[in-house]
Order: sequence, then structure tokens, then C-alpha cells
Amino acid sequence: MMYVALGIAVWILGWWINVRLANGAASDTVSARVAVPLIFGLTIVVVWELMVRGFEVSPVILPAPTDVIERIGSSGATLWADFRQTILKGALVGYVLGAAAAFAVAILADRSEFLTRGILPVGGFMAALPIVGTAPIFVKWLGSDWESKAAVVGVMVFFPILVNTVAGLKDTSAMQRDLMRTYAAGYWPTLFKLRLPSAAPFIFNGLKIGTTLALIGAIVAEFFGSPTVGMGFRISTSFGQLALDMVWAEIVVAALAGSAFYGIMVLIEKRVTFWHPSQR
Amino acid sequence: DGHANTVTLQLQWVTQSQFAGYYVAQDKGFYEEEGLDVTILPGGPDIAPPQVLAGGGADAMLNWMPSALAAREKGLPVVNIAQPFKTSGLMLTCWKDTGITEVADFKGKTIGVWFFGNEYPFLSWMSQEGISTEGGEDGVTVLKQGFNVDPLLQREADCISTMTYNEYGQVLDAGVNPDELVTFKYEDQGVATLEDGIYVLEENLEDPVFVDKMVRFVRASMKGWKYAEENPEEAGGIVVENDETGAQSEEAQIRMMKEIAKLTAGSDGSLDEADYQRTVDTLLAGGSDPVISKAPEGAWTSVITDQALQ
Amino acid sequence: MRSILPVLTVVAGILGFWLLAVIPMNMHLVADQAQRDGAVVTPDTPTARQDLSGVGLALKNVHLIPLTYDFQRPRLPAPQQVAGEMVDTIFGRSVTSKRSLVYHGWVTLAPTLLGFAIGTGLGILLAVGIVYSRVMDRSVMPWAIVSQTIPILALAPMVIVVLGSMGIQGLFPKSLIAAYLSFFPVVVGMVKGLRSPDAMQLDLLRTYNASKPQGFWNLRLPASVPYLFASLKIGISASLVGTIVAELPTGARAGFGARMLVGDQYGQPLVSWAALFAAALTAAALVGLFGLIERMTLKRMGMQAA
Amino acid sequence: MRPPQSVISARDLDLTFQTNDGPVHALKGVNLEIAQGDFVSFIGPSGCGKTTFLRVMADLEQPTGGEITVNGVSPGEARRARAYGYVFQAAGLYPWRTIGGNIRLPLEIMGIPKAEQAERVARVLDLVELSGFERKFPWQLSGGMQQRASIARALSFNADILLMDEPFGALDEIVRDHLNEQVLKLWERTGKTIAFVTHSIPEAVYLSTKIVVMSPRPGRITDVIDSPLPKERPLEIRESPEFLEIAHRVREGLRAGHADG
Amino acid sequence: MRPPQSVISARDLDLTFQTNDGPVHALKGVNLEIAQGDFVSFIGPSGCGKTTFLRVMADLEQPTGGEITVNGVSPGEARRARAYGYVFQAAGLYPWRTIGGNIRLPLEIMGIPKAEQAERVARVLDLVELSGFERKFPWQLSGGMQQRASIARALSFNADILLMDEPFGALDEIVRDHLNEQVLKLWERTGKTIAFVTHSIPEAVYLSTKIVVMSPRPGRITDVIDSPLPKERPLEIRESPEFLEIAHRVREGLRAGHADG
Ligand SMILES: Nc1ncnc2c1ncn2[C@@H]1O[C@H](COP(=O)(O)OP(=O)(O)OP(=O)(O)O)[C@@H](O)[C@H]1O
Ligand SMILES: Nc1ncnc2c1ncn2[C@@H]1O[C@H](COP(=O)(O)OP(=O)(O)OP(=O)(O)O)[C@@H](O)[C@H]1O
Ligand SMILES: Cc1ncc(C[n+]2csc(CCO)c2C)c(N)n1
Ligand SMILES: [Mg+2]
Ligand SMILES: [Mg+2]
Repeated sequence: MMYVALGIAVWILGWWINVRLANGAASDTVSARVAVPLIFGLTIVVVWELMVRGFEVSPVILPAPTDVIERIGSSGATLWADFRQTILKGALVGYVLGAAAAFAVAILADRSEFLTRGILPVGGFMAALPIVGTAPIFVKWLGSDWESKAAVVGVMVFFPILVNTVAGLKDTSAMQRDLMRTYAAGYWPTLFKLRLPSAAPFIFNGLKIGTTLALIGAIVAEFFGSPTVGMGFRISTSFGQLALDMVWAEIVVAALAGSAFYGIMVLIEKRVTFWHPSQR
Repeated sequence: DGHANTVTLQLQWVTQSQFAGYYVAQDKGFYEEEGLDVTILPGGPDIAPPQVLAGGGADAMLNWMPSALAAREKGLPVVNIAQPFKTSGLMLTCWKDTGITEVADFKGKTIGVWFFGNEYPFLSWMSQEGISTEGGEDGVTVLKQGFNVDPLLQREADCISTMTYNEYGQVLDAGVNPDELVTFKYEDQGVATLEDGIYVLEENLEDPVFVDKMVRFVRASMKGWKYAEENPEEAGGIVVENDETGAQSEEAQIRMMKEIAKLTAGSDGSLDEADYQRTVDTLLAGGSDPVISKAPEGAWTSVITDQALQ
Repeated sequence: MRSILPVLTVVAGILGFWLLAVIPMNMHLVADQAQRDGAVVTPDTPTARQDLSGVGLALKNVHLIPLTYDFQRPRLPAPQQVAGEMVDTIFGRSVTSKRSLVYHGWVTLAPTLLGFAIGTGLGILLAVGIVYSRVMDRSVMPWAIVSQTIPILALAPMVIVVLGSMGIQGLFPKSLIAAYLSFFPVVVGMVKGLRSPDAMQLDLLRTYNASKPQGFWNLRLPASVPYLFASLKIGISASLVGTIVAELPTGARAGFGARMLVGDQYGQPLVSWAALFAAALTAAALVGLFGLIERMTLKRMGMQAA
Repeated sequence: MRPPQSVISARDLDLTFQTNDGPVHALKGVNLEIAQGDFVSFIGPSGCGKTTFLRVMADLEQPTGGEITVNGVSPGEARRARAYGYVFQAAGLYPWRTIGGNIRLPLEIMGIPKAEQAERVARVLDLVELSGFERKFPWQLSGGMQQRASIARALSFNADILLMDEPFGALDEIVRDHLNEQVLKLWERTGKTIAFVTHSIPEAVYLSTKIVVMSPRPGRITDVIDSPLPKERPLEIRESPEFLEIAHRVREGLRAGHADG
Repeated sequence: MRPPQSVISARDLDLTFQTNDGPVHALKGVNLEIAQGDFVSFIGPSGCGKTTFLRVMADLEQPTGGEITVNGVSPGEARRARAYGYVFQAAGLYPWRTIGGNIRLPLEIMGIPKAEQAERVARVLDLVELSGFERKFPWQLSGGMQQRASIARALSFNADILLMDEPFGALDEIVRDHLNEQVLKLWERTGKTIAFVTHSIPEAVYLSTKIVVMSPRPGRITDVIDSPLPKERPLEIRESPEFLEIAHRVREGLRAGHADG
């Protein structure tokens, strides 16, 4: 009961600090922008800890955050090996391949209205193929190692990037296109000097959506066959062993990596599309 | 209380003849005769039965003993109350043309293994044989095997884990002749561990009401098992009826039942202490990263079977 | 409707590629099988064949090519095999039969819809909170993004167990996973939509001294409708994926997810492929349905569909 | 109730925006009295603070110095009393509402009974000559018609003051002439006080009883010209010598502002 | 090479757009000769086909009847020979390029050597008085400056013909006056042929050697007025009687078009 009351108190305190920070005079400073979500996250973690202790939740159902942190500390080498296998090999390679394929198809489709109309609905259909169905197929085709994970990731990120790129390439205004026409500019100059730059905000939208999909895809695909390393492998194996602290340690790594990946994309986007009104 | 006559059983895999005894007991009314209302929860690749037990989602679970003992060490005191499976059905199935004839030939080969708490027997075995599981010339490369036999058929792996009653049959169904294969039964290698025991939470055994309903449950279940052994055709049919996915074929389940019958044959439901000791010894031999660090205490009890078999 | 011909063309292209791919994908398995059945195969040992690519093997054994289209346990089933299985399990069975894909479709669809409703409701509420409260905006939004980087398949079993221990089983746990996946696009879209009114449209209401609720109902909500529909279309297919993911740890009893798993485990690729395509078709139908509602709504509201 | 003389009275009004690039002095030492029934035009180069001044009157911006009263009270109170109608540069009709629905919007918000709403909508639609278009959606109308609808919307709730920020900026000269005539008629008929921002010298001279010339950096009033033109103004008046004379004075004022801006 | 007399010559030009609501007759029986060095303004109510006509000259629209030559060849050939520079109503600078980069754009496309590019950019920037802003991005400039940059862009590759579609539509009167003066100077200095669309009567009269008045539905030419004003035109000329006289004639022409439109 004590713990529960304490949990509620911590929650109120965290919220109160955030209200002050977010509405205060300094709310637009970088530090306040970083602090507010951090305090929110910290509040959740502390409340979680208190609730696990207060209700004496079995560690095989939900471990306490302190156990998870301890596990992260003690299993750094394993986590790093898994990270390399899943993120650096499976997710990243798949992401790059999927994105490259999406660009290529988008540019191809964009050359003809006919192809665009045909590819988008079919692409939508493919994107609706659930990963738990496709992952075993790719594992069957490409083996258990990271190649099959990269393929799953590639397929998952392909569609959002394709759709956004196609939409972006269409986003030029009639006037911008007419201008190119008055210069008697050919297809490639128009593509590189007009349509790709103006499509950049859309493309980044797709790339950002792709980041979280890439991670999830690589991890989940490992459930269906893998070498004895990898985040998905570790999650499923540790879960079978009821080592939930390890499961959550991997989830934390996944969330950190995912957020970092997303954050990096946002930074690149800021640099590349600095001119777009949404970035000013 | 109101739960005196209700039992929820968590299986460790999807509905198949591996669990025929329980479905038969249900279907033939053996549970009803004992005044029990039994719910059977199928399992699947993401279900850890001990966790379900811990969460209170089931009164009893089926599990392989290595996994159950590991859960015990993790702080979840589960206790074996009955052991309908006498013999292990686990084996490695290899292509003969890879040149594998004996265990020493595994070196340098790729082997598919089930994880999810079921990797312990394999790791112990390899450690007893002195074969590294880290790959390389003198070790085996381990694959986390999915739920099918494709790694073998596609020759991604030289050997895979199979159950005598299920995956092995699937390899044959895929058109492979038995003489193309070499098999290594854990039972024959002396590293067999107990499979498919019935486990409950230790604390529940202090409750006489619970004990009483488990006695009835085990009694009825064993009746189901024995019936299934004798009537594999009917049992297979009952399993297929209970399969909600509608994807199982009666023929395959009957064949599976016939294989299962060989494993349950020697058991009246009570655990043979020698089998238990062999399981523990195998697991304790698990090299640098043993499954269990010391011989467990109180991991099984004959209280239930003693009463059930009176 | 103008898209029918282009779509058919692309589908035809994909089918053509698929038909071609069937040969090399299945060639090794077919060759192994043919040899067991007594046919002459070159080279004549599986290990030697392993060194050849699928195409190479097919060129050496042209007579085996037809067999690749009619193989019982293919790596890549031929299109007509999948279509046959689908027709058989969709139209060939009573819809109440466990062997009917329609039955499994409903098992999956029901939690999908419930989860979608929960996710959408939650998403809209969160979006309203984020738009109207700076604290929520600053603190919740980053975590909403983080929430989507958590591999759901890892979380699903725990959610199911925890709910199971509270006695909640059946539809609801699956719906919760579905809701978890579908709320995010709704939040993102609705935040965008609720913020889409420009300064002038907001100022106008200020000149009328309109209250916050009046501003919400008269301006922010109607302005967000096109964004809402865009998110709903993403959300509904995410919801379907969520349900299918959740169907494995709920004991893989019935539904598309269970069919995929069991088909895979028992060496019946056609069962898996049929379930896979049925799932995608269901998603496409749902998205199409929302597209239709979108067009009708926007027409009634005087806004053309985007 | 309200002081009969001064509807808007600004004394030493100052407004500075804080921006990333440092402060922008949008209004500095602005003094102005607008009497009941005046038609006041604000003219001046881009960025001289015309819009800002109108927005201050409408309580859409807070001055950083000086004082301003609208109908004798603060702009905020005047806004809450719904003392004015505001017409923005672009029509800004809500695309999901019909023309009638757009005009009804302020009436709904102000809680006017349904029956009366319908009647008022009909009346103002008639006033801007849009009867028969009530059921149409904004995109089904031309730009000029949309602009008239937005004026109707500002008129529907019968505020005494009308604030119009370049309402005809986007229209062509002929349509503009036509709307100018209509606004004048409306003003005569209703006796409203109108504050009107424009970039066009002829428009300012043609419409106003008082022309306020402004100049930028910092935004300030450089000239206030009381028009000697009669209330009756046919379009031809724009070629009369008095008209050209005032126009010339406005142009000179503007040019001076530009030169030192 | 090119016929010295007629730079643009249209005979019985017709253009009908096919739309959902049926055909729109945007140009009907248009005849016009524009000589080398002319400054021609097009004026007329909204929708009378001014933009369409300019776009036909630029090969951005295909006529459905009649004939037109630009520099003695078809508009398509003229376009491929990069015979004209086109200035759109909005500046339409690419936001991801600096001002310099925007002006360099046509030079890059036309494959002009790097060194020469830099030199030309500097020259046209100077011409439109934007030296020093080369490195700035479009949104960092005021609307008037952006518009000047877009003119510089059209000038950079030295085409003989300049097509300008309401280039100053969005600017305030003073800035507009200023740009008008500059365009006039530029025209004098370079001897280019200019086709210029505007909505403003004074602007048309002030700038042109020839004023083309158009009328809508179907779009056609109702009057072509040759200006008697001298080449040297101080801003004050706009208050001279000749000026007012021409302006009056244009206004009458416009009003007639509106009435029967
Ligand atoms: N919200 C704001 N934040 C910062 N600066 C502003 C803001 N609004 C206006 N300004 C600045 O205040 C000055 C006056 O702007 P205002 O909009 O009142 O000019 P204006 O006379 O209406 O010009 P225009 O004719 O272009 O509409 C300008 O320099 C402008 O950049
Ligand atoms: N691409 C098009 N498709 C169909 N109709 C068009 C198209 N472009 C222009 N029109 C129609 O052709 C007519 C002439 O249009 P145009 O743009 O040339 O007018 P304008 O004189 O430039 O008018 P404004 O002064 O408003 O710019 C109008 O009725 C217009 O609606
Ligand atoms: C994820 C997972 N992998 C393997 C097993 C082990 N196992 C126990 S029974 C059985 C069925 C054999 O036909 C299998 C494979 C499991 N329970 N869960
Ligand atoms: Mg303004
Ligand atoms: Mg035009």
C-alpha cells in the first residue's frame, strides 16, 4: 500500500514539474524540450518499480526496472553482439536495400501515369501482408542468418518509402514544372534539379516511418529461425527461460536504437530540407 | 471454493496427438466422471507455460523437465506431480550423405536446435561429448530452428531436432526415405530428459482442495492416456476434432498417436526417480553454462500420483 | 476505376515473374523427389546438385520443370496452387467449418475491428490532449514514437499472460495488441489534422469570442477529417497485423495467424500462403471500405477526396 | 452607453514583436481617434503595421505600450461583447460548410436561435447579392463571390464596427470597383464604423472619410487625411480633380515613407 | 536570320480547353503582330485568356486552331532554341536554392560554363539591384525582392523575348511603381521584346508601346491601342492628360468587355 501511495505521489510530482516546465518561460529552450519527455519517462519507470514492489509482481511476469538495468550492466557483451547481428546487419542492410529499391521503382513508376496507377494499389496489397506470415517464408528461402532478416526488413520498408517518394515526385507545382519547360530542360535535369529536391520532405517522411519498421522487422523475423545470436533470438530464448530481465534489456536496447535511428533521420531531414516551411 | 472442481491445463504446443490423453479424457467424459470441469489451453511458439502458471492463467501445465527446472531456479517453484511420458521422443535427424555416422562426426556441421528452454538437453549432450557449440572446425554451428523441418529439407542444416512422433514423420512426408537419414535418439545416447510432465505451483500443493482436484485430474488424465494408447484411431480423431485451426489431418494425427503411445507406454503416471535423477545429472553436466547450478529439491512429488493410483 | 487496367497489368507482370521463379525455387526439392521416384536426374546426388543454382539445375533437367508447378511441399507454391487452395477453403466449405477461411477470417476480423475501435478512440483522445495541452505534447509525443520501436511480438505474450491472469481471455487480449499498433498512425494523423487550421481560421473564431469546445467542434475537428481518414486507412491494416501477431501467443487456436503457423509447422505451405493472401485481401478490403466512406463523407462535407 | 464621439481611440500605442532576429517594432507611438460612422482607410507599404494595428483593435495582438479603447472599453472586453466583425485578407471560408453554413457560424457560436439565424443569413446574403448561393460550397464560387460571402459573415451578427484587412487584395480591378461600390452603399445604409486596410491609393481615396497613411520601421502614422469628398460617390468621381488631388497627397506621403524606410 | 519585323505573329488563333463541364473557349480568332522591340501589355478581366495567350507563345499550351510563329518558327522550336524568358505571376523561386542558385538554374540546364555562369549571375543581380543577396534563400527576402530575383532568372540567359505574366500582381503600389521604372529602363537598355500581362490600367499604360485589351467568353482581343507616349517616361507622366486619355480608353474597353461577358 505504501508503495502504491508513493507511486501515485511520484506520478503527481512528475506531472507537476512537467506542467511548470512546459508552460514556463523557459519552455522553448532545448534543455526544457529534452527534460520534459525525460522526466515523463523517468516518472513511468519509477512508478513501474514501485508498483512491481508494491504488488509483489513475480519477476517471471514483469521484472522491476532495477533488475533490467542490472541485467543491461552485466550482459553488455551479449547485448552488443545481438545489436550487431540484428541492427547493424539485418535491419540496416535491409533498410538500405529496401529504400534503394523503393527509389528505383518510384522513379520508374513516375515515368508513366499508367505504372503509377498500377503499382500503388498492388504495393498497398503487398504492404498488408503481415510480417508473421512473410518472415517464415523468407527464412525458408534465404536461410536463418541475417540475409533473411534483411529481406524481411527490405520488404517492410519498401512500401512506405515508395508511396511517399511517388507522392513527392508528383508534388511539384505546375508553375515549377512549366519553368523547366521554358528552359527546354530534359527529363534528368528536371528530375535532379526540381523533382527530387521538392520530393525530399516526402521521402524523409517515408524514411522515418521505415526506421521503426526496420527494427521491428529484423527482430521479429528472428523468431522464425536464426543463428544463436541476435536480439530476436535472445528475446525469444530468454522468454522461454523466463529470464524476463534479459527480455526487457533487449527491449530497452531496441527502443533506444529505434529512437536513435529515428532521431538521426530527423537530423538529416533537418539538414537536407532546411528550406521547407515545416523546418523553419 | 468455487474452483474446487475446475481445472485449466496449459499445453506446451498447438493441439496435436502429443496431448491426446487429455483430449480423450475430456471427450470420453473421464473428467466429468471425476466431477471435474477441465479447460485445455493450447500452446504455441510464444507461450511459456510456466509464465502462464505464474500469472494464474492455469492450474497445471505440461512441460519438459529441463525447462521446468530452469523456471524453478528462476524463482518460480513448479513441481512435477505426474509424468505420463516415460520415454523421450527427442532426437537429431541428419542426412546420411553428409557423412555423419556417429556423434563425433557432428564437428564442423550445422545443427538445428529448438530453443525456448528446450535447448538444454542438446547443450548438455554436446558438453558431455566435448564438442563446442560455437561453430568452427571442431564445433557445431547451432541454428535456432523454427517450427518446421525446412532447414533440413533445404539442406541449410545437416541435422535438425525432431520428435519421433511429429517432425520426423514430416521429413518422411516430404518424400524422404528413412534410409537417406541417420537419427540420434537422446534416449539411446543416454542424455534423455523427461518430457511432457504435469506441473503445478508448489504453494498450491499446500491447499488440500487443490490437491484433491489434482488427484482426480491425474487419475482421469491417465485413464485418457491409456485409452488413447489402445485406440489410436479414435484418439487421433478426437484430437482433430479439437483442433480449432482446421489444418490438421486425421491421418497424421493417428500416426502421431501411434508414436506417442510408444513414449507413454511405460508410465502409469508416476515419476520414476531414476529417470528424474538421469535428467538432473544430464542437466548438471551442462558445461560452463549449466541449466541448473545445483540439484533441485522438491521439484517433484508423488503425493498426487500415490493417491490417484490407489 | 480508371486504375483497373494498370493494376491488372502490374499484377500480370508479378504473376509472370512468380511463375518463372517457381522453377528455380522448387527445382532442388523436385529433383530430390524425382530421383527417389526413379527418374533420371543430373547430377545424380543431392550434394552435387546443391552446388548448382536453381536455374542451372532446371536447364540440366528440363523434363522436371512441369513437376515444379505441382509439388506438394514447395518452397514457392505456384500461383494456381495458392488460388486453388483459397478457392477451396473460401468457397468450398461451409462458413462455420473450421476448415473454412471465411470462418478464420471472422475469428481474426472481430478482434481487429474491436482493437481498431479502441486504438482509434485512444488515438483521437491522445491527439486532442496533445493539441490542447503543452505538457502532453512535450512529454507524450516522444514516447509514442518510442512505443512503436518496441518489437510487439516480444511484448504480446506478456500482455496475453497478464490479461489471462486477470481472467481476460478470448477477443480482448488480441484487440489490445491490435489497438497498440493502430493508435499510433491515428495520433500522428490527428495531431496534424487538429493543427491544420491556419492562424486566420483560428483568429476568426477568436473574433467571435468562441469557447475552446466551440473551436474544437466547429473548426479543428472538421478540418482534421481528411487526415483522420488517411490515418484510419493505415490504422486498420496495422490493426489486422496486430491481431495476427497476437494470434500466435494466444494459443494459436484459430484465425489467419494460427493458420499461418500451423500450415508452416505441419509442412502445408499452401495453408500458410492462402492465409497470408487472405489476410492481405481482408486488409485491402477494409482499406477500400474506408476509402469509400472517406469519399462519401468528404463529398457530403463539400471537400473533395485528396 | 458608448461615448458618441470616439469609437476607437489609441494613445501612444506601441507594439514590439520578439523574434529570433531580435525585436521588430511593428507600431510606435500611434495616436488615432475614429468617430462613430467613420470610414477609415489604412494605407502604407508592406510591413508598416496596418494589419498589426487592426489586430490590436480586434484583441488578436496585445500592445506592448500605450492605450487603446474600443467603444470605450478595452479591446478584449469589446471582443467578448462581440463588438466588431472582422474580414480577413483572404476569404477564409471553412470549406466543409456551405456559404449559408459559413455565415451561420458566428450566429451558432453566439447562441442565436435557429429561426433567427435563417432569417439573418437570408438578409446578409441579399445584402451582398448572393441570394441563391446559400447551399453552394465555397469552391463552387468565384474569388469575388467568396470575398462577398466573407463580408456577409462579418455582417451577420450586426456588430457596430467592421474591421476589414485588404478584403479585395486578390481581385481584379473591375470586380474590385464593383465591390467598392457595394461596400460604400452598405456603409451608407447601416452607418457602421469601418476600418479598412488597402494597398490601392484609388481604393483608399474612393472609399474613405479619413485616410491614415503609415510608414514602416518602426510602424507609425505619417499622415491623416480627412476627405472632402461627398458621401455620394459615383465611380466617375475618381477622375475628378479633388480626387486626384487627395490621391496625389497620399502618394507623396507613401513615397516619403518608402524613402526613409 | 529572324524576320526583323514580326517577332510574334498570331493568325486566327483558337484554343478550346476540354473540361468536365464541357469545352471552354479560352481564345477565339486572335490576330496579333508584335514587332521587334515592342513592349506589349495585355489587359482584361479575369479569365479572358491573357495567361493562355502567353502560354501559347511559350509552347506551354497547344492552340487548337490558327497559326502562331515566334521568331518566324513554331513556338516549340523557339522554346527549344531558348528564345524567351518567362516570368510567372508568383516568383516561383525554388526554396532549396539560394537566390544565386535560382538564377544559375537555367544556365546549368543550358550547359553554360561555370565561370561564365558566375559572371552572368553577378550581372543580372546587379541589373535588378540585388547584388549582395546571392547567398540568401528566397524566404529570407521580401516579396518584391523575390519577384526581382525571378526577373533576373529570366534575364540571365539573354533571350530576346521576355514573357511576363502579372509579375507584380502581389506587390504594393510603391514597390510596384519602382519595379515598373526598372523594367522600363531594362527594356530601353536591352531592346528586348516584352509581352506583359497586368490587371492594372495605369501599369499597362505607363509601360507599353502597345496595349492589347481582351474580353472573356470566348477570350478575344477587343482593342489594340498604340501608345503615343514617348520612350522616356518619368513616373509623373501618369498624371499627364495623354496618359489619362489612354487610361480612359482602356477602362472603357474593359468595361464593355465586362458588360457583355
Ligand atoms: N507574429 C509576428 N511576429 C513577429 N513579427 C511580426 C508578426 N506579425 C507581424 N510582424 C512584423 O511586424 C511588422 C508589421 O507587420 P504587419 O503585418 O502589420 O504589416 P502590414 O502593414 O499589414 O503589411 P502588408 O501590407 O504586407 O500586409 C512587419 O515587419 C512584420 O514582419
Ligand atoms: N488548363 C485549363 N483547363 C481548362 N480550362 C482552362 C485551363 N486554363 C485556363 N482555362 C480557362 O480558360 C480561360 C482563360 O484562362 P486564363 O488563365 O488565360 O485567363 P486570364 O486572362 O489569365 O485570367 P486571370 O486574370 O484570372 O489570370 C478561363 O475561363 C479558364 O478557366
Ligand atoms: C518455441 C518452442 N520451441 C520448441 C518447443 C519444444 N517443443 C515442445 S513440444 C513440441 C512439439 C513437437 O511437435 C516442441 C517443438 C516449444 N515448446 N516451443
Ligand atoms: Mg497586412
Ligand atoms: Mg492569368
